[in-house]
Amino acid sequence: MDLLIAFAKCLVSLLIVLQVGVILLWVERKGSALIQDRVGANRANIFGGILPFNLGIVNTLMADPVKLFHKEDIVPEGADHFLHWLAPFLALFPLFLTYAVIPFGDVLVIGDTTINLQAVELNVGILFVLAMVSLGVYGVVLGGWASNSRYALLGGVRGSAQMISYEIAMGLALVAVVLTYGTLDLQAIVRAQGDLMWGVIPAWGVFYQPLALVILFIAGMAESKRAPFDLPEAESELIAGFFTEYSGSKQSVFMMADFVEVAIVAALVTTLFFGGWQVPYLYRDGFHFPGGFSIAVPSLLVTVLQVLSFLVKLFLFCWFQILVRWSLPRLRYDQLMDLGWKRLLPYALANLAVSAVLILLLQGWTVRS
Amino acid sequence: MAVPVQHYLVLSAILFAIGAVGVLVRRNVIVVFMAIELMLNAVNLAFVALARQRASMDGQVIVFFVMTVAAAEAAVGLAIILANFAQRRTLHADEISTLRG
Amino acid sequence: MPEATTSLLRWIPLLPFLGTAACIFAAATGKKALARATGPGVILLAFAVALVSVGRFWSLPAGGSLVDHVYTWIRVPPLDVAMTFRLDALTAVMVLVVTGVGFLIHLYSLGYMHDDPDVARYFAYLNLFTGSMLVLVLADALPVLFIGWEGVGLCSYLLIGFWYAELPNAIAGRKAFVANRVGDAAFLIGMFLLFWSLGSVGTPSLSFPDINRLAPALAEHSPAIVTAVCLLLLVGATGKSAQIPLYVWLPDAMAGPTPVSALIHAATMVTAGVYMIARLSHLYVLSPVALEVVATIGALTALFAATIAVVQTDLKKILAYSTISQIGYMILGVGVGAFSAGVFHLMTHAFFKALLFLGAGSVMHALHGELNVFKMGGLRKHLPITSKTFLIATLAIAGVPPLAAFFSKDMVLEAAFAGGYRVQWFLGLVAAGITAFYMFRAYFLAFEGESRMDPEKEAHVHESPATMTIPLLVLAVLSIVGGWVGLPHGFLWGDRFGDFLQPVFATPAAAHASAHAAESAAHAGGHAELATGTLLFLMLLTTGVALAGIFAAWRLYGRPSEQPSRLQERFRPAYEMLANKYWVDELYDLVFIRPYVATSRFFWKVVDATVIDGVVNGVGRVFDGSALLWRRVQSGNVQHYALAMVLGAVVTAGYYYWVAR
Amino acid sequence: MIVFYLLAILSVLSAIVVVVHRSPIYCALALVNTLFLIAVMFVLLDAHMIAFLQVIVYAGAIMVLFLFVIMLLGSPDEPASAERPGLRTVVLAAAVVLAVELGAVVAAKPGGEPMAEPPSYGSTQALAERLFTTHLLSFELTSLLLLVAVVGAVVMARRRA
Repeated sequence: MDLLIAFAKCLVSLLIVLQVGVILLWVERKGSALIQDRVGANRANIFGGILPFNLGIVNTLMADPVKLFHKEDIVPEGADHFLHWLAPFLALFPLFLTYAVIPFGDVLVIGDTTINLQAVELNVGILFVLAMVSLGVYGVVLGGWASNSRYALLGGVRGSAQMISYEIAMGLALVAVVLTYGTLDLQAIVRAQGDLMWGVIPAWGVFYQPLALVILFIAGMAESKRAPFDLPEAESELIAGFFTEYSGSKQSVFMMADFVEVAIVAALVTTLFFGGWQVPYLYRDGFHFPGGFSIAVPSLLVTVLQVLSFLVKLFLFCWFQILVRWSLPRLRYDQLMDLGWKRLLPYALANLAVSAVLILLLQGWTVRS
Repeated sequence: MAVPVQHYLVLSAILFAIGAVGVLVRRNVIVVFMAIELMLNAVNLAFVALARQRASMDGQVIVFFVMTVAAAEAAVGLAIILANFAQRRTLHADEISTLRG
Repeated sequence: MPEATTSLLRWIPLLPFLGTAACIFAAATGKKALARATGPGVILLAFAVALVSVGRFWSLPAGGSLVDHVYTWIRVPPLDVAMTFRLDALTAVMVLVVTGVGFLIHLYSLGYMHDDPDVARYFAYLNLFTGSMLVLVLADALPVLFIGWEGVGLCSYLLIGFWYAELPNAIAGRKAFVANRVGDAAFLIGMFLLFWSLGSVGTPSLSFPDINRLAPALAEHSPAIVTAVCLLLLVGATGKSAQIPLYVWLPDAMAGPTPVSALIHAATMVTAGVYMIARLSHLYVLSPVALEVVATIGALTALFAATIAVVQTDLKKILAYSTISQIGYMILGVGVGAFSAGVFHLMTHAFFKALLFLGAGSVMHALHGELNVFKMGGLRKHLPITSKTFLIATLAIAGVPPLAAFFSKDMVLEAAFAGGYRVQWFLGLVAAGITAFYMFRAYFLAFEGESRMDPEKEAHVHESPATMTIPLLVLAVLSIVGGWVGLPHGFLWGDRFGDFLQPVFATPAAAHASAHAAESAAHAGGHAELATGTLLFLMLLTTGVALAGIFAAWRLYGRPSEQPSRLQERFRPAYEMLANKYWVDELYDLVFIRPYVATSRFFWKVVDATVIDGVVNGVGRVFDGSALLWRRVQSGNVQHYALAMVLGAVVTAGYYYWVAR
Repeated sequence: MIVFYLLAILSVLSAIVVVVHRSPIYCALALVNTLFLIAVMFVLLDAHMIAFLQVIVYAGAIMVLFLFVIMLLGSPDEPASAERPGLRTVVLAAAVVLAVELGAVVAAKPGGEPMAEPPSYGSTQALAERLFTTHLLSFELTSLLLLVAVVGAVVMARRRA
């Protein structure tokens, strides 16, 4: 039974991330079209335009993957076949694993069984996230190297330097958050955000650690190698960077990894700074607004509301990233390094120091046990 | 049933010896460097295993320090390798036999 | 003994040291004004602190002392040396003399060294000297005293060779240093011997209270060692205080600037030996032999140096020999067990001898460095203040009542007489007459009579500036009244000075070590036992001798006369002997220096060049040869080294596996 | 139990690949693999924090740096070197002896069941408490070491320009 539940949770987790990834593909197309004032993906409309609304999403969800998986898998001459094959999966799998520790809801109570809505309950969740994110770089590096192509190699080199650089700022921002909540467990962090500050404001990370949010968001976008940090791909310079020499299903895996990464950044931001699955003023037995006004809500509905809340926030931040990607121009390489090492890193350090001092002042010098 | 600590230690010794062979026979300094990292990790494994055996955190603390030192060593070592490569265009350990730059 | 702790005392030596630092800074940056301000300024401050300290000491009960423990210097059990300063009566006198006279001389130096380009360096040395001297007198342990002892020796060397650009000055400095080193070596051996031997009667210690406490037991245990220690320390004292046989450096030391001669080679440093013996009085009284030797050396030196001074023509040389002679009196004083008399003479001597040197400096200043008394004459007209103060000092040193030296010198001689040291007393008495003679000879030649100066120099003769004359006047007053604190017993207010110092010293009567000590105790036990009539007779005798000397000088040099040259012709051999200072320098050259140089040459040419160089080169050759073999190991290939390491690990692990298990 | 032996065999094989594979890239990947397996063993030994640090620091940072350098220098495959067969034999013999000795020595000493561990054993907090109390000085010195390493690396890298 337990095994079954665990399997189910993993499946749900995986489904969320896969679906989010695929939906983002469509959102990105239509969204970029919206931003650039064009129509975007508008062919293969199902039912030939009979319906009053566009079903392009279905097209994208179904047709695009199918098309990609049918294309020829080309391996360049002189490339390392094994690594060329391995790289996309090295890029994608750690990201999937990351998702396992992100809580997408509180507990689901069915009869006597209480199910924690988190695929893997890990008391060092944040470390796990960091570990997996840091493994993601291998896909880029190997993809770049195995292709036996100058463009790909350059993309790989750029990617590895960029990801290592921004990992540090990201890690430091995360440490500040960990300090604030005193735990590495993501579910515990989300639960802690159910409290209220001064009885009114939800105790979300965004209010405790605004600077960490900014740093994490920027570093996260850099980790996902999207504009304005898309130097490893940089189509105007490197064709497609580290996956220039990929085609067909392998390329689709890389693209999948791209969108999953977006989703993960959004999930992290949501979880750490925007209360994860928390709905303001909603508790296990219903809403309790400040001022004494309450609405009773059934437990199951509460869980559904929470999961929905998580998904909504997730999409919000995914959309925000797409917005950024299509709005900002690409950085120069020196600007990229400057931003990472000379801006984000010092700010993250200062933020950490200030947080530590404030926490000590507010909580006293006793060790939390 | 727990794995006896001796088995961990034997594994550690084997990995250490493999790393030592790598250090001695490989010509590429980067690979030599990696073999050194392998040796460090073999020792780390022994530390953690013994720490578990004695229920003491100190072994893990030492591993923490070893990792830090390894990181510092990698940074400096790779910088040296880069500088050396720029100077001599070689990565072969047996061709790098003078201290003069 | 009541002790009061304070942290005031450390500032007395510290201030001059800070001044040194400031002056070195000034010397390095060329800020002469800074040196001129801080150099004398810190000494004045030190003097003020010394006054405050002595004032506080005054309020303690008799026999008390102020103690300032600064830090523990050496702790290697059983050796435990604390950097502690102690101010008792003896130290109080010395501190006031050193800082007071020292300040006057610093002040004087402002005028004297006004045009010297290296004035900052000068004040740095002078401050360093003052600080070292203060460490010497404030020290509460022999090793700490030795710091000051070495420090003043170093400064003396630096200041004698201050104008090092001229070879004779540098050589004079070196001579002073080497002569001092001989004494210092003996001093060190004495100190070690004392420490080692004290271990046999208790916990060995080198602090003065412990030495005083343990000394009787040591004398009981092994009197020969006490004598040996005292004699070794005496050798040290003869080096520092310019006594026979190590006096030779002092006349040459006149190569330094004249204020330096006044401060170091007359008023303070050269009296360190006297101070040291007085400080260790509790040890010295236990060894009658050593006291006998001390008294004899003092008396001999007093006479010996006085006779040489008679024929000197260089004003500063005359003063130098007179210093040696006067220190001889002090040594005689402490040697006969009259420690307070010796210290009393030390103090008065500091006043009038400083005055004499400063007067000589003033003359030099006026005459652009001329020192030959036969090229002076009639200076009284040109230098009224200098000549008057010089006359006062001359009267004082001659022992004319009621000036300072009359009382102090008299007290020394009385003590010698009363203590049964009749031979030494007689030598001292003769020396007193000769002293009066040669001092007035110098005075008459320089200040009275017709001018024998170069005409062009005479035109420029002028009295010195106020910074130089004020110290002269102050010292002149002190030379007159300075002796009044120690009148003979039963005379007006009596020997206040001696009473003041009494708790510090041991008296020979207090010792019961040997028959001789008991005998001398029976003889004297202090001057109090001399009948008033004897006392009066002795006073009249010394005064008469002094007046006779003055009269002789006036007859020969007080007016134009051919007599001096006639006498010179008549006693040609004697004159030659004196003029050549008994050929002592030549003797030392023959006995010590030449063999030493020859030995050194032997070691250089033969031992060093062949044996030592041979070994060194041989070792080099051996390694050179073996390196041909071993350098194959140094392939430069890192992996070979790593292989060696791994093989070493294999062997080590194997050892633990098969052998050590 | 089975998990450990599986991991052990895999890690030994992977370590052998590190040492014998001719392509530096494969060596590096095999090493990453070994490190990862060892990290899993750390988890088995209740050293969670250390395990994740192993992945983050070693696999995520140090080895990426290695790959970076390998790619930057375009390190070619090493030729199968037949130049020093003698050396190779000596080394292999020495290594085998060393492994046997070390294994024998270290395995001979301790024994018995592992001691009971406190519930917090291996947690971040337990590690942090040791680190910031008993080993505080070493910890601070580590920061100094890293600073020196950073400066040293920058200087070395700059000199080329």
